[in-house]
Amino acid sequence: MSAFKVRVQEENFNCEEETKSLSANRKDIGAIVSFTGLCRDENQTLAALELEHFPGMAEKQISFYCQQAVERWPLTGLTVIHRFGKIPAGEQIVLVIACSAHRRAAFEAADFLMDFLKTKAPFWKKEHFLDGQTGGWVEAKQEDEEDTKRWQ
Amino acid sequence: MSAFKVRVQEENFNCEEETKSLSANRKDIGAIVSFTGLCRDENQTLAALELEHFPGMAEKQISFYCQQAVERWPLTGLTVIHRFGKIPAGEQIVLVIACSAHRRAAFEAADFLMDFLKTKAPFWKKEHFLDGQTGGWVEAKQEDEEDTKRWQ
Amino acid sequence: MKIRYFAWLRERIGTAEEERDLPENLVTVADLIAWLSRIDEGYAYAFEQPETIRVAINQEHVEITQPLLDAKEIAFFPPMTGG
Amino acid sequence: MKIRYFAWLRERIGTAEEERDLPENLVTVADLIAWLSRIDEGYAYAFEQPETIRVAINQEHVEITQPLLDAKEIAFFPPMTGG
Repeated sequence: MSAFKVRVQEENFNCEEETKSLSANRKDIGAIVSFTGLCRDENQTLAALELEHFPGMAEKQISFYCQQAVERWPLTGLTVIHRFGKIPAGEQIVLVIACSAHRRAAFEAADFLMDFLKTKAPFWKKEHFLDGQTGGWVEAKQEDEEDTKRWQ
Repeated sequence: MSAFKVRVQEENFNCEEETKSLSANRKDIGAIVSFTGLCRDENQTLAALELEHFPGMAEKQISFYCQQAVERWPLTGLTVIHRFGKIPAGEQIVLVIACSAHRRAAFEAADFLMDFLKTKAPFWKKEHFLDGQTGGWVEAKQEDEEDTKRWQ
Repeated sequence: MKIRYFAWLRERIGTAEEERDLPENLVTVADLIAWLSRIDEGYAYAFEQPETIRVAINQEHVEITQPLLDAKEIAFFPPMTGG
Repeated sequence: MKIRYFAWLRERIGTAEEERDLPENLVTVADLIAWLSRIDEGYAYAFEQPETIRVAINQEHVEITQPLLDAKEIAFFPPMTGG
Protein backbone atom coordinates (compact mmCIF):
# COMPACT_ATOMS: atom_id res chain seq x y z
CA MET A 1 0.00 0.00 0.00
CA SER A 2 1.18 3.52 -0.63
CA ALA A 3 -1.99 5.47 0.07
CA PHE A 4 -2.85 7.20 3.29
CA LYS A 5 -5.31 9.86 4.38
CA VAL A 6 -4.27 13.06 6.13
CA ARG A 7 -6.71 15.69 7.34
CA VAL A 8 -6.05 18.88 9.30
CA GLN A 9 -9.37 20.31 10.37
CA GLU A 10 -11.20 22.38 12.94
CA GLU A 11 -14.20 20.09 13.30
CA ASN A 12 -14.30 16.96 15.42
CA PHE A 13 -13.81 13.48 13.95
CA ASN A 14 -15.40 10.10 14.46
CA CYS A 15 -13.00 7.22 15.04
CA GLU A 16 -15.60 4.57 14.20
CA GLU A 17 -16.42 6.16 10.83
CA GLU A 18 -12.77 6.54 9.92
CA THR A 19 -12.07 2.96 10.92
CA LYS A 20 -14.98 1.71 8.83
CA SER A 21 -13.84 3.65 5.80
CA LEU A 22 -10.49 1.85 6.05
CA SER A 23 -11.77 -1.64 6.78
CA ALA A 24 -15.26 -2.05 5.26
CA ASN A 25 -15.53 -4.91 2.75
CA ARG A 26 -11.93 -5.96 3.25
CA LYS A 27 -10.61 -9.27 4.49
CA ASP A 28 -6.88 -8.62 4.32
CA ILE A 29 -6.73 -6.62 7.56
CA GLY A 30 -5.79 -8.58 10.66
CA ALA A 31 -5.06 -5.71 13.02
CA ILE A 32 -6.34 -2.17 13.50
CA VAL A 33 -4.57 0.07 15.99
CA SER A 34 -6.14 3.42 16.66
CA PHE A 35 -4.73 6.18 18.78
CA THR A 36 -6.95 9.01 19.99
CA GLY A 37 -5.33 11.97 21.72
CA LEU A 38 -7.61 13.97 24.00
CA CYS A 39 -7.45 17.40 25.60
CA ARG A 40 -6.56 16.38 29.13
CA ASP A 41 -7.17 18.35 32.31
CA GLU A 42 -5.92 16.61 35.41
CA ASN A 43 -6.07 19.61 37.74
CA GLN A 44 -9.63 20.68 36.94
CA THR A 45 -8.40 24.10 35.93
CA LEU A 46 -8.27 23.84 32.14
CA ALA A 47 -11.21 24.98 30.01
CA ALA A 48 -9.64 24.34 26.62
CA LEU A 49 -6.48 24.16 24.58
CA GLU A 50 -6.22 26.49 21.63
CA LEU A 51 -4.31 24.78 18.86
CA GLU A 52 -2.53 27.09 16.47
CA HIS A 53 -1.09 25.49 13.36
CA PHE A 54 0.82 26.33 10.21
CA PRO A 55 -1.68 25.60 7.42
CA GLY A 56 -0.14 23.79 4.51
CA MET A 57 3.03 22.88 6.33
CA ALA A 58 1.01 20.85 8.86
CA GLU A 59 -0.46 18.67 6.09
CA LYS A 60 2.94 18.40 4.40
CA GLN A 61 4.75 17.33 7.56
CA ILE A 62 2.12 14.78 8.55
CA SER A 63 2.08 13.38 5.01
CA PHE A 64 5.87 13.13 5.06
CA TYR A 65 5.79 10.93 8.17
CA CYS A 66 2.84 8.90 6.84
CA GLN A 67 4.91 8.21 3.72
CA GLN A 68 7.79 7.06 5.92
CA ALA A 69 5.41 4.78 7.82
CA VAL A 70 3.95 3.12 4.71
CA GLU A 71 7.46 2.52 3.39
CA ARG A 72 8.64 1.07 6.68
CA TRP A 73 5.69 -1.17 7.61
CA PRO A 74 3.38 -3.32 5.47
CA LEU A 75 0.24 -1.30 6.14
CA THR A 76 -3.15 -1.94 4.58
CA GLY A 77 -4.56 1.42 5.67
CA LEU A 78 -3.45 4.60 7.39
CA THR A 79 -5.41 7.70 8.45
CA VAL A 80 -4.20 10.71 10.44
CA ILE A 81 -6.52 13.53 11.49
CA HIS A 82 -5.26 16.49 13.49
CA ARG A 83 -7.57 19.24 14.71
CA PHE A 84 -6.80 22.90 15.26
CA GLY A 85 -8.71 25.71 16.97
CA LYS A 86 -10.12 25.80 20.48
CA ILE A 87 -10.64 22.31 21.87
CA PRO A 88 -12.45 21.98 25.23
CA ALA A 89 -11.02 19.69 27.91
CA GLY A 90 -12.12 16.10 27.34
CA GLU A 91 -12.47 16.51 23.57
CA GLN A 92 -10.50 14.79 20.84
CA ILE A 93 -7.42 16.40 19.29
CA VAL A 94 -5.73 13.80 17.12
CA LEU A 95 -6.47 10.43 15.57
CA VAL A 96 -4.10 7.88 14.04
CA ILE A 97 -5.45 4.63 12.61
CA ALA A 98 -3.04 2.03 11.24
CA CYS A 99 -4.20 -1.23 9.63
CA SER A 100 -2.06 -4.20 8.74
CA ALA A 101 -2.20 -7.93 8.28
CA HIS A 102 -0.15 -8.25 11.48
CA ARG A 103 -0.45 -6.55 14.82
CA ARG A 104 3.20 -5.58 15.27
CA ALA A 105 3.20 -3.41 12.11
CA ALA A 106 -0.04 -1.67 13.10
CA PHE A 107 1.17 -0.95 16.65
CA GLU A 108 4.56 0.31 15.55
CA ALA A 109 3.26 2.53 12.75
CA ALA A 110 0.72 4.24 15.04
CA ASP A 111 3.33 4.66 17.77
CA PHE A 112 5.88 6.05 15.28
CA LEU A 113 3.40 8.56 13.87
CA MET A 114 2.40 9.84 17.29
CA ASP A 115 6.03 10.41 18.26
CA PHE A 116 6.63 12.47 15.13
CA LEU A 117 3.33 14.36 15.34
CA LYS A 118 4.34 15.45 18.84
CA THR A 119 7.67 16.91 17.78
CA LYS A 120 7.57 17.57 14.02
CA ALA A 121 4.05 18.67 13.14
CA PRO A 122 3.68 22.48 13.30
CA PHE A 123 1.05 22.80 16.02
CA TRP A 124 1.24 24.81 19.22
CA LYS A 125 -1.06 24.66 22.21
CA LYS A 126 -2.16 27.54 24.36
CA GLU A 127 -3.98 26.98 27.64
CA HIS A 128 -7.31 28.61 28.48
CA PHE A 129 -8.31 28.21 32.10
CA LEU A 130 -11.73 27.79 33.67
CA ASP A 131 -11.36 31.09 35.54
CA GLY A 132 -11.17 32.91 32.19
CA GLN A 133 -7.42 33.46 32.38
CA THR A 134 -5.22 32.60 29.45
CA GLY A 135 -2.28 30.44 30.37
CA GLY A 136 1.01 29.96 28.63
CA TRP A 137 1.96 27.99 25.59
CA VAL A 138 2.47 24.31 26.34
CA GLU A 139 6.18 23.62 26.28
CA ALA A 140 7.75 20.91 24.20
CA LYS A 141 8.91 17.96 26.29
CA GLN A 142 12.43 16.61 26.09
CA GLU A 143 10.88 13.18 26.65
CA ASP A 144 8.95 13.49 23.37
CA GLU A 145 12.14 14.42 21.55
CA GLU A 146 13.82 11.33 23.04
CA ASP A 147 10.92 9.14 21.93
CA THR A 148 11.47 10.04 18.28
CA LYS A 149 15.01 8.67 18.51
CA ARG A 150 13.63 5.17 19.05
CA TRP A 151 12.86 5.03 15.33
CA GLN A 152 16.29 5.79 13.94
CA MET B 1 -6.79 2.62 38.78
CA SER B 2 -7.33 -1.03 39.53
CA ALA B 3 -10.54 -1.69 37.60
CA PHE B 4 -10.77 -3.21 34.18
CA LYS B 5 -13.47 -4.86 32.11
CA VAL B 6 -13.11 -8.34 30.62
CA ARG B 7 -15.75 -9.97 28.44
CA VAL B 8 -15.65 -13.31 26.63
CA GLN B 9 -18.66 -13.49 24.37
CA GLU B 10 -20.07 -14.94 21.17
CA GLU B 11 -21.70 -11.72 19.92
CA ASN B 12 -19.89 -8.94 18.13
CA PHE B 13 -18.70 -5.79 19.92
CA ASN B 14 -18.67 -2.10 19.11
CA CYS B 15 -15.35 -0.35 19.63
CA GLU B 16 -16.92 3.11 19.68
CA GLU B 17 -19.41 2.18 22.41
CA GLU B 18 -16.72 0.56 24.52
CA THR B 19 -14.47 3.57 24.09
CA LYS B 20 -17.26 5.93 25.10
CA SER B 21 -18.04 3.91 28.18
CA LEU B 22 -14.41 4.36 29.27
CA SER B 23 -14.00 8.01 28.37
CA ALA B 24 -17.38 9.78 28.59
CA ASN B 25 -17.47 12.69 31.03
CA ARG B 26 -13.82 12.33 31.91
CA LYS B 27 -11.02 14.83 31.45
CA ASP B 28 -8.11 12.88 32.89
CA ILE B 29 -7.55 10.74 29.77
CA GLY B 30 -4.94 11.99 27.36
CA ALA B 31 -4.52 8.90 25.21
CA ILE B 32 -6.73 6.05 24.08
CA VAL B 33 -5.15 3.15 22.22
CA SER B 34 -7.48 0.56 20.81
CA PHE B 35 -6.53 -2.66 19.13
CA THR B 36 -9.05 -4.57 17.03
CA GLY B 37 -8.12 -8.03 15.79
CA LEU B 38 -10.00 -9.21 12.70
CA CYS B 39 -10.55 -12.55 11.04
CA ARG B 40 -8.15 -12.18 8.13
CA ASP B 41 -8.27 -14.01 4.82
CA GLU B 42 -5.47 -13.08 2.47
CA ASN B 43 -5.88 -15.98 0.05
CA GLN B 44 -9.62 -15.61 -0.55
CA THR B 45 -10.15 -19.16 0.60
CA LEU B 46 -11.30 -18.70 4.19
CA ALA B 47 -14.99 -18.54 5.06
CA ALA B 48 -14.62 -18.29 8.82
CA LEU B 49 -12.55 -19.13 11.85
CA GLU B 50 -14.22 -21.17 14.53
CA LEU B 51 -12.93 -20.09 17.91
CA GLU B 52 -13.07 -22.71 20.61
CA HIS B 53 -12.36 -21.54 24.13
CA PHE B 54 -12.12 -22.79 27.68
CA PRO B 55 -15.01 -21.01 29.44
CA GLY B 56 -14.04 -19.69 32.84
CA MET B 57 -10.34 -20.13 32.31
CA ALA B 58 -10.44 -17.67 29.39
CA GLU B 59 -11.89 -14.92 31.60
CA LYS B 60 -9.47 -15.80 34.41
CA GLN B 61 -6.40 -15.68 32.18
CA ILE B 62 -7.39 -12.42 30.50
CA SER B 63 -8.16 -10.87 33.89
CA PHE B 64 -4.77 -12.02 35.20
CA TYR B 65 -2.95 -10.16 32.43
CA CYS B 66 -5.23 -7.12 32.78
CA GLN B 67 -4.29 -7.02 36.44
CA GLN B 68 -0.60 -7.15 35.50
CA ALA B 69 -1.15 -4.29 33.05
CA VAL B 70 -2.90 -2.00 35.54
CA GLU B 71 -0.14 -2.64 38.06
CA ARG B 72 2.58 -1.96 35.52
CA TRP B 73 1.18 1.14 33.75
CA PRO B 74 -0.78 4.13 35.09
CA LEU B 75 -3.98 3.35 33.22
CA THR B 76 -7.23 5.29 33.51
CA GLY B 77 -9.28 2.61 31.75
CA LEU B 78 -8.89 -0.87 30.31
CA THR B 79 -11.31 -3.10 28.42
CA VAL B 80 -10.67 -6.47 26.79
CA ILE B 81 -13.32 -8.32 24.79
CA HIS B 82 -12.61 -11.68 23.16
CA ARG B 83 -15.17 -13.46 21.01
CA PHE B 84 -15.66 -17.18 20.53
CA GLY B 85 -17.71 -19.22 18.05
CA LYS B 86 -17.71 -19.03 14.27
CA ILE B 87 -16.42 -15.70 13.04
CA PRO B 88 -16.66 -14.96 9.29
CA ALA B 89 -13.65 -13.54 7.45
CA GLY B 90 -13.49 -9.76 7.83
CA GLU B 91 -15.27 -9.76 11.21
CA GLN B 92 -13.92 -8.69 14.57
CA ILE B 93 -12.40 -11.21 17.00
CA VAL B 94 -10.76 -9.25 19.80
CA LEU B 95 -10.72 -5.75 21.23
CA VAL B 96 -8.30 -4.15 23.67
CA ILE B 97 -8.77 -0.53 24.74
CA ALA B 98 -6.22 1.10 27.05
CA CYS B 99 -6.61 4.66 28.35
CA SER B 100 -4.00 6.70 30.15
CA ALA B 101 -2.92 10.26 30.80
CA HIS B 102 0.08 9.57 28.57
CA ARG B 103 0.40 7.87 25.22
CA ARG B 104 3.35 5.61 26.03
CA ALA B 105 1.45 3.82 28.82
CA ALA B 106 -1.63 3.32 26.64
CA PHE B 107 0.39 1.97 23.71
CA GLU B 108 2.46 -0.36 25.84
CA ALA B 109 -0.45 -1.75 27.84
CA ALA B 110 -2.45 -2.58 24.68
CA ASP B 111 0.61 -4.11 23.02
CA PHE B 112 1.41 -6.16 26.16
CA LEU B 113 -2.14 -7.49 26.42
CA MET B 114 -2.27 -8.55 22.79
CA ASP B 115 1.01 -10.46 23.13
CA PHE B 116 -0.33 -12.38 26.11
CA LEU B 117 -3.79 -12.95 24.63
CA LYS B 118 -2.08 -14.57 21.65
CA THR B 119 -0.11 -17.06 23.70
CA LYS B 120 -1.76 -17.39 27.11
CA ALA B 121 -5.51 -17.06 26.62
CA PRO B 122 -7.17 -20.46 26.08
CA PHE B 123 -8.60 -19.99 22.59
CA TRP B 124 -8.03 -22.16 19.52
CA LYS B 125 -8.90 -21.39 15.94
CA LYS B 126 -10.13 -23.82 13.35
CA GLU B 127 -10.33 -22.86 9.69
CA HIS B 128 -13.50 -23.22 7.62
CA PHE B 129 -12.94 -22.75 3.90
CA LEU B 130 -15.18 -21.21 1.26
CA ASP B 131 -15.39 -24.54 -0.56
CA GLY B 132 -17.06 -26.07 2.49
CA GLN B 133 -13.96 -27.96 3.62
CA THR B 134 -12.79 -27.77 7.18
CA GLY B 135 -9.14 -26.90 7.51
CA GLY B 136 -6.75 -27.52 10.32
CA TRP B 137 -6.29 -25.82 13.63
CA VAL B 138 -4.26 -22.63 13.35
CA GLU B 139 -0.83 -23.36 14.76
CA ALA B 140 0.77 -21.26 17.45
CA LYS B 141 3.59 -19.10 16.11
CA GLN B 142 7.04 -19.10 17.64
CA GLU B 143 7.14 -15.39 16.81
CA ASP B 144 4.21 -14.74 19.17
CA GLU B 145 5.99 -16.64 21.91
CA GLU B 146 9.08 -14.50 21.35
CA ASP B 147 6.97 -11.33 21.50
CA THR B 148 5.84 -12.11 25.04
CA LYS B 149 9.46 -12.15 26.18
CA ARG B 150 9.74 -8.44 25.44
CA TRP B 151 7.81 -7.76 28.63
CA GLN B 152 9.98 -9.63 31.11
CA MET C 1 -11.27 -36.67 38.16
CA LYS C 2 -12.83 -34.51 35.49
CA ILE C 3 -10.68 -34.43 32.37
CA ARG C 4 -11.28 -31.89 29.62
CA TYR C 5 -9.90 -31.77 26.09
CA PHE C 6 -9.85 -28.86 23.66
CA ALA C 7 -9.26 -28.30 19.95
CA TRP C 8 -7.49 -31.16 18.19
CA LEU C 9 -7.04 -33.11 21.42
CA ARG C 10 -10.81 -33.12 21.77
CA GLU C 11 -11.21 -34.21 18.16
CA ARG C 12 -8.62 -37.00 18.37
CA ILE C 13 -9.97 -38.36 21.63
CA GLY C 14 -13.59 -37.90 20.55
CA THR C 15 -14.89 -36.29 23.69
CA ALA C 16 -14.80 -32.82 25.25
CA GLU C 17 -14.80 -34.07 28.81
CA GLU C 18 -15.01 -37.19 30.88
CA GLU C 19 -14.93 -38.29 34.50
CA ARG C 20 -12.30 -40.94 35.32
CA ASP C 21 -11.17 -42.72 38.45
CA LEU C 22 -7.40 -42.67 38.37
CA PRO C 23 -5.21 -45.48 39.67
CA GLU C 24 -3.36 -44.44 42.80
CA ASN C 25 0.08 -44.85 41.27
CA LEU C 26 -0.35 -41.78 39.01
CA VAL C 27 1.70 -39.03 40.63
CA THR C 28 2.30 -36.34 38.01
CA VAL C 29 0.56 -34.93 34.94
CA ALA C 30 3.06 -36.88 32.83
CA ASP C 31 1.98 -40.11 34.54
CA LEU C 32 -1.64 -39.33 33.70
CA ILE C 33 -0.75 -38.65 30.06
CA ALA C 34 1.09 -41.98 29.83
CA TRP C 35 -1.86 -43.78 31.42
CA LEU C 36 -4.44 -42.10 29.12
CA SER C 37 -2.30 -42.90 26.07
CA ARG C 38 -2.75 -46.61 26.76
CA ILE C 39 -6.58 -46.44 26.67
CA ASP C 40 -6.93 -46.57 22.89
CA GLU C 41 -5.54 -45.26 19.61
CA GLY C 42 -7.39 -41.95 19.85
CA TYR C 43 -5.73 -41.11 23.15
CA ALA C 44 -2.36 -42.39 21.91
CA TYR C 45 -2.71 -40.16 18.82
CA ALA C 46 -3.76 -37.13 20.89
CA PHE C 47 -0.82 -37.46 23.25
CA GLU C 48 1.78 -38.70 20.76
CA GLN C 49 3.90 -35.56 21.24
CA PRO C 50 3.54 -34.65 24.93
CA GLU C 51 5.83 -31.62 24.46
CA THR C 52 3.14 -29.95 22.30
CA ILE C 53 0.45 -30.36 24.97
CA ARG C 54 -0.51 -27.60 27.38
CA VAL C 55 -2.09 -28.48 30.73
CA ALA C 56 -4.30 -26.66 33.22
CA ILE C 57 -5.25 -27.95 36.65
CA ASN C 58 -8.29 -26.21 38.13
CA GLN C 59 -7.98 -23.67 35.27
CA GLU C 60 -4.37 -22.75 36.07
CA HIS C 61 -1.51 -23.49 33.70
CA VAL C 62 0.84 -26.17 35.06
CA GLU C 63 3.91 -28.03 33.85
CA ILE C 64 3.78 -31.66 32.82
CA THR C 65 5.92 -32.48 35.85
CA GLN C 66 3.29 -31.08 38.24
CA PRO C 67 1.94 -33.53 40.87
CA LEU C 68 -1.77 -34.24 40.46
CA LEU C 69 -2.41 -34.20 44.21
CA ASP C 70 -6.15 -33.74 44.74
CA ALA C 71 -6.85 -31.86 41.51
CA LYS C 72 -10.58 -31.77 40.76
CA GLU C 73 -10.26 -30.91 37.08
CA ILE C 74 -7.48 -31.23 34.56
CA ALA C 75 -7.55 -29.89 31.01
CA PHE C 76 -5.37 -30.76 28.03
CA PHE C 77 -5.05 -28.55 24.96
CA PRO C 78 -2.70 -27.45 22.18
CA PRO C 79 -0.68 -24.22 22.40
CA MET C 80 -3.17 -21.37 22.54
CA THR C 81 -3.91 -19.13 19.59
CA GLY C 82 -6.02 -16.34 21.01
CA GLY C 83 -6.13 -12.73 19.93
CA MET D 1 10.30 38.19 1.66
CA LYS D 2 7.22 36.92 3.46
CA ILE D 3 7.95 36.29 7.11
CA ARG D 4 5.52 34.33 9.32
CA TYR D 5 5.42 33.97 13.09
CA PHE D 6 3.57 31.42 15.16
CA ALA D 7 2.55 30.95 18.80
CA TRP D 8 4.50 33.09 21.28
CA LEU D 9 6.73 34.50 18.55
CA ARG D 10 3.61 35.86 16.89
CA GLU D 11 2.38 37.27 20.20
CA ARG D 12 5.68 38.90 21.11
CA ILE D 13 6.17 40.43 17.66
CA GLY D 14 2.52 41.39 17.36
CA THR D 15 1.92 40.14 13.85
CA ALA D 16 1.29 36.78 12.20
CA GLU D 17 3.00 37.69 8.95
CA GLU D 18 4.68 40.52 7.16
CA GLU D 19 6.43 41.28 3.89
CA ARG D 20 9.93 42.70 4.25
CA ASP D 21 12.66 43.77 1.85
CA LEU D 22 15.86 42.35 3.26
CA PRO D 23 19.23 44.10 3.00
CA GLU D 24 21.55 42.23 0.67
CA ASN D 25 24.12 41.48 3.34
CA LEU D 26 21.84 38.93 5.08
CA VAL D 27 23.18 35.52 4.12
CA THR D 28 21.81 32.97 6.59
CA VAL D 29 18.71 32.52 8.74
CA ALA D 30 20.83 33.56 11.72
CA ASP D 31 21.67 36.86 9.96
CA LEU D 32 17.96 37.49 9.42
CA ILE D 33 17.20 36.79 13.09
CA ALA D 34 19.91 39.24 14.18
CA TRP D 35 18.59 41.86 11.76
CA LEU D 36 14.96 41.40 12.89
CA SER D 37 16.00 41.57 16.53
CA ARG D 38 17.19 45.15 15.98
CA ILE D 39 13.80 46.39 14.71
CA ASP D 40 12.20 46.87 18.13
CA GLU D 41 11.78 45.39 21.59
CA GLY D 42 9.08 42.94 20.47
CA TYR D 43 11.37 41.35 17.93
CA ALA D 44 14.30 41.40 20.37
CA TYR D 45 12.10 39.66 22.98
CA ALA D 46 10.82 37.08 20.48
CA PHE D 47 14.30 36.16 19.33
CA GLU D 48 16.13 36.54 22.66
CA GLN D 49 16.98 32.83 22.74
CA PRO D 50 17.63 31.85 19.13
CA GLU D 51 18.35 28.25 20.15
CA THR D 52 14.68 27.81 21.11
CA ILE D 53 13.43 28.99 17.71
CA ARG D 54 12.46 26.62 14.91
CA VAL D 55 12.60 27.78 11.31
CA ALA D 56 10.93 26.70 8.07
CA ILE D 57 11.79 28.02 4.62
CA ASN D 58 9.06 27.41 2.06
CA GLN D 59 7.40 25.12 4.66
CA GLU D 60 10.45 22.90 5.13
CA HIS D 61 12.36 22.72 8.41
CA VAL D 62 15.83 24.27 8.14
CA GLU D 63 18.71 24.96 10.50
CA ILE D 64 19.55 28.45 11.64
CA THR D 65 22.79 28.24 9.63
CA GLN D 66 20.85 27.72 6.37
CA PRO D 67 21.50 30.31 3.61
CA LEU D 68 18.40 32.34 2.73
CA LEU D 69 19.19 32.26 -1.02
CA ASP D 70 15.97 33.12 -2.86
CA ALA D 71 13.54 31.86 -0.22
CA LYS D 72 10.01 33.20 -0.84
CA GLU D 73 8.69 32.55 2.65
CA ILE D 74 10.31 32.01 6.00
CA ALA D 75 8.50 31.04 9.21
CA PHE D 76 9.66 31.25 12.81
CA PHE D 77 8.05 29.31 15.63
CA PRO D 78 8.67 27.62 18.98
CA PRO D 79 9.32 23.88 19.27
CA MET D 80 6.20 22.11 18.06
CA THR D 81 3.70 20.49 20.42
CA GLY D 82 1.38 18.57 18.15
CA GLY D 83 -0.42 15.33 18.87
